[in-house]
Amino acid sequence: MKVNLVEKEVMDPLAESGQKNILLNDIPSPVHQISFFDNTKPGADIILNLLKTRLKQMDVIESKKPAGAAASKSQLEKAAEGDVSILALGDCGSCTTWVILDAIRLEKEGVPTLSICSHKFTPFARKLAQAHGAPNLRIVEIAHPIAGLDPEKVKEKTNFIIPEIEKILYNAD
Amino acid sequence: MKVNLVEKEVMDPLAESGQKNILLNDIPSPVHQISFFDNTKPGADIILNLLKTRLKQMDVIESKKPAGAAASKSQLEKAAEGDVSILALGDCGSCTTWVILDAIRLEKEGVPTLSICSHKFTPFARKLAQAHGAPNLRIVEIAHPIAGLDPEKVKEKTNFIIPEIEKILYNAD
Amino acid sequence: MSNKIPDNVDKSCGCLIEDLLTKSEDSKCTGQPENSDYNKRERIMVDPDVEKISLDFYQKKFTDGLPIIPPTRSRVNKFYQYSKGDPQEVMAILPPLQGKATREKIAVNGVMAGCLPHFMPLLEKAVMGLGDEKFNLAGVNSTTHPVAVCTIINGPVRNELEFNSKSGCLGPGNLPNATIGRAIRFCLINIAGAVPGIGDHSTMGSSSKYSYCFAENEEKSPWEPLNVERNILADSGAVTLLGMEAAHNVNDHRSQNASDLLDTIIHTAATPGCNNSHVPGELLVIMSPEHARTISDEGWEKKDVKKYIHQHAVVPVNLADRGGRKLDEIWCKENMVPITRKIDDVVIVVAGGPGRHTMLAHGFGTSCESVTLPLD
Amino acid sequence: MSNKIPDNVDKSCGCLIEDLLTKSEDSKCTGQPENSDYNKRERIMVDPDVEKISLDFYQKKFTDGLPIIPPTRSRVNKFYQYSKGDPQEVMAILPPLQGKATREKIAVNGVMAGCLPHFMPLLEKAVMGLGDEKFNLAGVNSTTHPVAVCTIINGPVRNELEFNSKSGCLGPGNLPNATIGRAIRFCLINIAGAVPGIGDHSTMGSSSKYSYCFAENEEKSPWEPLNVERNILADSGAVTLLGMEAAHNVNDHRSQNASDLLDTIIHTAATPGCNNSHVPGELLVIMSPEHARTISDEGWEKKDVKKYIHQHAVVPVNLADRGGRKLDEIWCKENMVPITRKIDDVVIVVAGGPGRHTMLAHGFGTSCESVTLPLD
Repeated sequence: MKVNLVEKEVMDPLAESGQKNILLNDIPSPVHQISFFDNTKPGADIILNLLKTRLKQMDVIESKKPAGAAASKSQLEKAAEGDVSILALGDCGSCTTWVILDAIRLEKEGVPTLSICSHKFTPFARKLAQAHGAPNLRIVEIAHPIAGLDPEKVKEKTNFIIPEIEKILYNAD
Repeated sequence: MKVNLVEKEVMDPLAESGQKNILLNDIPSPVHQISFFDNTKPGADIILNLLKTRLKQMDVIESKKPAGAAASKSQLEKAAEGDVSILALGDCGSCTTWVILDAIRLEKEGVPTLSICSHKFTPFARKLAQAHGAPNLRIVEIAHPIAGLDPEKVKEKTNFIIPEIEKILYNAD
Repeated sequence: MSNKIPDNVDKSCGCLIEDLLTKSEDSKCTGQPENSDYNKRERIMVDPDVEKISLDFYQKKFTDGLPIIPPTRSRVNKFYQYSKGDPQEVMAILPPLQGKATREKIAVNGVMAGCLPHFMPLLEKAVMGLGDEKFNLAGVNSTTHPVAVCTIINGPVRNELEFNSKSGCLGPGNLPNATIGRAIRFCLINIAGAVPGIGDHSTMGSSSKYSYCFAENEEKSPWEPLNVERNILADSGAVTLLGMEAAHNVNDHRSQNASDLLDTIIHTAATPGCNNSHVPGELLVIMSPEHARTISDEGWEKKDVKKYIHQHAVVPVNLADRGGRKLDEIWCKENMVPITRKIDDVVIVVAGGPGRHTMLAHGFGTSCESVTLPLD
Repeated sequence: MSNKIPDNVDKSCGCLIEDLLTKSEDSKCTGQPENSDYNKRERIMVDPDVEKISLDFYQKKFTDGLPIIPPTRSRVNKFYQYSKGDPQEVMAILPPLQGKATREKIAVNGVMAGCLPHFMPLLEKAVMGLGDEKFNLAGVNSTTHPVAVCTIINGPVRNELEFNSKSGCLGPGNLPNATIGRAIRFCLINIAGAVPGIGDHSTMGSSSKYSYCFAENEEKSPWEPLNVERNILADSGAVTLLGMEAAHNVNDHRSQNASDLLDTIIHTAATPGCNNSHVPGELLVIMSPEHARTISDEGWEKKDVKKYIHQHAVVPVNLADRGGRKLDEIWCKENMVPITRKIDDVVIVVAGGPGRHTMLAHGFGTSCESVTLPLD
């Protein structure tokens, strides 16, 4: 006698994304006022301070937000005062998440953003941005690690990425 | 067409015991010298001290052993100097284990023993003794808990079990 | 050892259906028969081979690496019997990947984890709790920190579903504890995207990410249980979700009064390495019935214990300010920082069997607030 | 919720073979057919229903509550192919219940846990290590303390078997880590008798009793790995068994030099509640590659780090002497007690992925010594 045992099908445990794409904002030309959104991770201030010395023709609005958690409404409002907001630093899991998610919140408020993440966490940052409907969110990669380093080493790594940031900010010229 | 699907048998994960029964030693009559084997658990000293005042006609050899681990060879030798050894206290998992296992080591050296365990751990103590080939090991139950109590309460609980201990020690009379 | 391992051992073959066929002449492995000759034979639908599905799902990164129950439609349908409403209804959107937690996806992950069908209402409620904004699941899932979701069950459901609140309740050996904790992890992986190394960046991870679910030992507690403290009627069950590290021990056999015992606890809790030291937040204190009794026998209420721990568990600022996020001065007083922000950050439950132990779990810090939801 | 739970839901029926039969007229569930009518029909041997076996074994207290792979003889036989010698040979006697750990019993428990057949040599070695007297498995298994068996893998076997030594290595997501850790727990339950609440008296237990196995990240370590430190050739793999609590975290993102970072570690390690405070013993320090690099960049060797931690992780005697066993004065110096007895009690391994974390696990104290065995 011939018998075929056929296995029942199994169902897929993976969820679909509940997110629709959002529109990103263009960087204005020229940028008059730039906002630096510092999440207090070690080295974020060093990166942003060095950047400040290089972007002399722009006014800088400095504000802080928590790493690993959402910015408060008032923190977000302050960061939204710039023509562009630069967020630093995503160099761990939860801080990368909330750099990206707060960047997306700013984009939704009409503020173009640029997020700085370390290269070990950038692939995740891009996947996250995509899942939240912003596959083209501007993310600049800096060499991991940043925390635990001597400030001079952080400056060295920052110097590598400044041309890319300048290109984005002056591209519209 | 009729088909019967028959499930394959499964194998048993439970191991057999690798232990053969051992012989327990009779309590001599009369007992001249008794050894108190204190595992330093809170209250063990209180129980044994009260017992000492009640067993006036016996010489007491006091010695200590670790809770939760085996007695050293020299500790065991000292405890073996008595005609009988009383071990206290098994009122937690690992200390009960090593009260029972050290009692069995003493029995193997020819020393009759009596182990004091709290009632929450006595069923385990008996199962353990059985697994180690000594289903009839003498175990006296004291009301759990002992640790964390005022000394007076420990004495009260000890007074409840002294008649049973006396009965065992004087039974041979 | 390398020469002992053929490349294809049990890992890529997918032919374990051969095991199913012992007397049949045909041991060809074809899950989806296509040739006509094959189709003339009698077909019998059988459950998928558990080894094959477990390995297949593992390789797709759907699991923890342990065996699963194959989520066939018939098994998933059994779960729906204990649920209300459309299987496609979205119960929560789970970050970071914004996955739609439909009833169907919750049930599929629940089946895989080994849950029984009647756990479904509790699973749904737990997943809804994870979606609460204050829980910050986006951060909890993605962080390099070893935080896991700790689930605490209160109320009559503890006994109805036979949860363990006694000896060994934080560990293995009880089906509801084990499978519900695991189902929540599967939902985090497959719905929220917390795949280890991909959407979950925990530097080392934690055993508590396998399963971390237990019930409060309300019968042996001298105090009101967690659900009552959180204004849920004692008659209702409740599920509480916390973002917590694995619990570690406070062995205290010798303290005979409340303040001595609490001193052992606070000095074990107040450490610079925990997240609470630089971003103060919740601290979970799981007290054994014997420890709780030592304290309550002196007349201490639960709120007194919480207040004492909040006030005394403090870390020197110079050691505390070493975490990722900068310590905010608002928390500091006289060069010390309390590891909790407020009295209610000290979350106390009584659990466990005999023994003089308390277990402590530090939280994720300021960035995660626990959520308690009533069960119907 | 109580009225939703029929008495017999999936818990006692044993009739889930009905699920297997969808088109057959006969859905009678009889594993051992006895009537003659039945025997005239065609019999096809199939794998046991995984739900039924998992529940049956759970109710017999053979499991952790999660699904298992049914240990059929054919599956167990596959494990023997990677072993040498008689299946009935006793590899170790495991206390407290003095169970005979034969190859057969190790393989059965390994199958159940979800291990692959070629894990067998490693499983055998691990079980042999558990039987080493200095490990004090009798105490480790039965204690009210939440100690679990932590298994660390070194050498080429890490990559041959595809262990995880990187992100999330202490947690779920990798089959060898997950199933080998679980198989060891099953051996403790079914061979040694460490059934939670019966032979395992852990007051609360611990998630680390589900599974607690990982590999050292030797590639990213600046120091010699654990096996080499313990005089096993780097070319040989090794398995190390330690009696440890669940690991908890030391978050340090800010220290830029070795002594600052080590200070965060020692002040997190030196707590009165751990067993090490009253019965000093081993302390497991799992350092992320980034933390290790910060320290080694200043020229610190592993032995320097161990020495520093041994010398500085101390607890005041008045807080330390609160455990079950009385603190022995021989350990104390100037009213302080070190939580380790000697430099080598500080066990350091490098593991994990990106991130600035170290994880600490306190041991069972003086009463358990780790065991390292070379793999063939």
